[in-house]
Amino acid sequence: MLWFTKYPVENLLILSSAVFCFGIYTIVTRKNAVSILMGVELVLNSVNLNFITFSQFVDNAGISGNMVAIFVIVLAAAEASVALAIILGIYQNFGRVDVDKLTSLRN
Amino acid sequence: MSLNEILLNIIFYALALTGLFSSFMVATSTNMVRTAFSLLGVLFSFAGLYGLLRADFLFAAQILVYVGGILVLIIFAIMLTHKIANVNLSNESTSSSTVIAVVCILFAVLVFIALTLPEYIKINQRNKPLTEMIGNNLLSDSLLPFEILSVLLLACLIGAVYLARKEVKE
Amino acid sequence: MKEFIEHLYNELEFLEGLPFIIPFIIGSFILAFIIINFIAVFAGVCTYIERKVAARIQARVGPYMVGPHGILQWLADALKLLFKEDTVPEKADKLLFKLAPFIVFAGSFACWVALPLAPAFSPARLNIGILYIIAFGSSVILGILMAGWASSSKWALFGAMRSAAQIVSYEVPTGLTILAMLLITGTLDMHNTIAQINLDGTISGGQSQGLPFPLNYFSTNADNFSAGMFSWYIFRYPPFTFIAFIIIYICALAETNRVPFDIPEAESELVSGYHTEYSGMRFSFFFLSEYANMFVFSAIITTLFLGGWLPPFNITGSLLAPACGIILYMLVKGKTTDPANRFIAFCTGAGIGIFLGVLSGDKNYWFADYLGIQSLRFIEGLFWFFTKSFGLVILMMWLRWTIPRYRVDQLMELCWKKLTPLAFINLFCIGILEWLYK
Amino acid sequence: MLLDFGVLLLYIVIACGFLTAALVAGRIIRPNKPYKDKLTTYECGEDTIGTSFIQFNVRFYVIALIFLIFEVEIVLLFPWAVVYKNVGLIALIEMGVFILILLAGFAYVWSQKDLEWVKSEIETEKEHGTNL
Repeated sequence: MLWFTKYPVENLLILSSAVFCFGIYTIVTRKNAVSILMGVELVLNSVNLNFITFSQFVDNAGISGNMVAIFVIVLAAAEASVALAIILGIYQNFGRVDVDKLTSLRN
Repeated sequence: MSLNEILLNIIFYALALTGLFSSFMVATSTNMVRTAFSLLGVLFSFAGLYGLLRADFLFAAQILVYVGGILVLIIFAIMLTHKIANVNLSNESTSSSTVIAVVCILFAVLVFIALTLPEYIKINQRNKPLTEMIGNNLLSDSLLPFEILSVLLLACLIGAVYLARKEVKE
Repeated sequence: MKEFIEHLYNELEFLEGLPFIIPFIIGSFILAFIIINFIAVFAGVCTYIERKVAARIQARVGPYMVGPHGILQWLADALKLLFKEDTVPEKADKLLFKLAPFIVFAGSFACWVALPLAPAFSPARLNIGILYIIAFGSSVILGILMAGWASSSKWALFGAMRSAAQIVSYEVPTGLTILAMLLITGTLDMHNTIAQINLDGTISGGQSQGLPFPLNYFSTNADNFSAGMFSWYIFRYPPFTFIAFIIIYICALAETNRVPFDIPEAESELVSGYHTEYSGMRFSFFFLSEYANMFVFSAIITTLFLGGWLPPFNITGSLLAPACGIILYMLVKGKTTDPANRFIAFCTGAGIGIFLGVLSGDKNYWFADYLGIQSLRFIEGLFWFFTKSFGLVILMMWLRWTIPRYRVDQLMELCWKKLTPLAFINLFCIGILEWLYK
Repeated sequence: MLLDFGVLLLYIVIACGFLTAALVAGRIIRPNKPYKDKLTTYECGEDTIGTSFIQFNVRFYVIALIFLIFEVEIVLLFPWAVVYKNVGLIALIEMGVFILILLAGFAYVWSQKDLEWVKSEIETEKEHGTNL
């Protein structure tokens, strides 16, 4: 059995890689731009979990991973605010937010 | 195994299953708003895991910024870009067996890496509360990234507000 | 809580073989059960008091039929809600509609975990106490948005969006003000915030501080002086901490959607906001969490500003205050029939009593110390904590009938153009003062 | 510390349990006679009109956006506030720089009138160049 208290790092890494894969799947398959952004949030969260896990079990001071995780959270906030503003702009101009239909910049 | 360990295991697996199920719903739900509220489940379960890993400041920051901020922003954006009074907001996805296969391979590789990691050290014992250590670190080692963050946030604020406002006037 | 159970665990012999975790879980469970029932009763009694206060202000009688002076009205209301049919609109998203009360109620109930209820006693001591409370307080927004959207009613959706925008906006000045107070307290742990105040006006742990600038005039010799309520954080840097108190109180009103900030459920335009479609028990839980939130905010303000569980005046004062009050009340009673005048007379008498207590130089603040029974401090602290918090809640009810409702643009202007800049200035000033007087 | 987080979890579970118990108790004793008219959306007795579209104002988004940036800033300032007493002047200066940079953004937003909920009609006309 893969008990958490016996193999904490492995358990957490498997969990975070599963969430990472769900995030990638969301990004690849969704048509809606807001949904894609949610996929990105999933990926960022799984990465954060990895950082904190390693910070807890590998780093002696137990702080660097936490610092990186904080910066990731701040960057996620920044990224989400700008991305959603762009999506809103697209919606105002084209009336839709499906990424596969927005091909007017292609040529 | 002692009682404490059993409880820890139960809590971890409960949180992990919540997170997995919610992220599965984020990936596959056909209803836009339900997708967003599934993301809420992921965020809460991850916050719980941070708590389990003794990262208390991250626990609070996750809930405060992600749940109270980013998710609210996402829901507002959904409300602004959809015909919201319609309950069944569709959230289409194009899934093919190729995509699923590639993602499964990716997962297999990641699990393989996770299981073949070298033996790791025990849980480290911090001698100070985490928040205090982070505060000291922000004022010494990571001072430069910290100040750069403020410039980034400034750029974000101005840029995003400009983008959002431009559309109002047209 | 942990210390308390540890103490019991060591004292009681029949617990010997048991692992510590079992009594701990049982104890926490009992406490949680007590608190949850307290919230239910508190919300009920609050509705009764609110109606009575409203009636008094509008020169009516208020609820009068159920029980003497209508005192059982809230029980009747609760029973009525239990017997009401629980409708779920046909067009609603059933799952989210049923899930929303859980999120709102669990979010507001979880805030109670970190409240310091009495000396050396709070349900759990989190290192990040205050940050944790504002984090969980903000998760209520999600529940409101969920309720508003799932109802698929225009009123509910409008109310939810407005409510979310309002709560979100007022979180900025709240956060900045709490930051300013953190500069003074220097700890996120709600319990330590109070525990480090000494009644002679110093803060223990870290550097020992004397009283700040205007008050240090009195405390040239700290041994002879006992600050009492002047040791609370609200009196630390006088003009600025007062301003901080006012800002955070206004924000508390706005974040709990109380009048004058009840735009989300402005009944004249939005029926009743995000819970328009809810009925019966589900509605009552929204109601319950609203009152629980009022109390949580009052408790935060009490902890950060009003000294939490600390008694405000010494024993001479606390004996003289009611005595002088009653004497003055008796003197006035024959000459006036207006209850307001009698109340003013009582308050004046109490004030005189407190003043005499301060003059007496008595340095005993706890009856527990005076009587030599240390465990009595628990009950005394509990009493003071709940009295102060409840006083702030009553003030919220009073304001409801005094101030007219704000328009939505006035609301946003007040938050972003007045409170936020003021909170920033306040943060800077307290920062500088804290550096100067450290 | 884990114990305290455990208490938090316990409280959340108990809140949900209490709500479920109350709902179940209600289910047993309350009447349940739904019919079509009762289950319609509440719209002051009228039939529901226009379910398709309610366009919310972008201002909701702008407010949430400004909030998010400030919220992030506040979260970053919490660790600073905790160590402020031990570090002193340097902390004050560094944080002054941090806050002032963000205040520039606040000033920009203010000057562009994004903080105003309802722009007066005259101003809107000016921006659109219409002259009614």
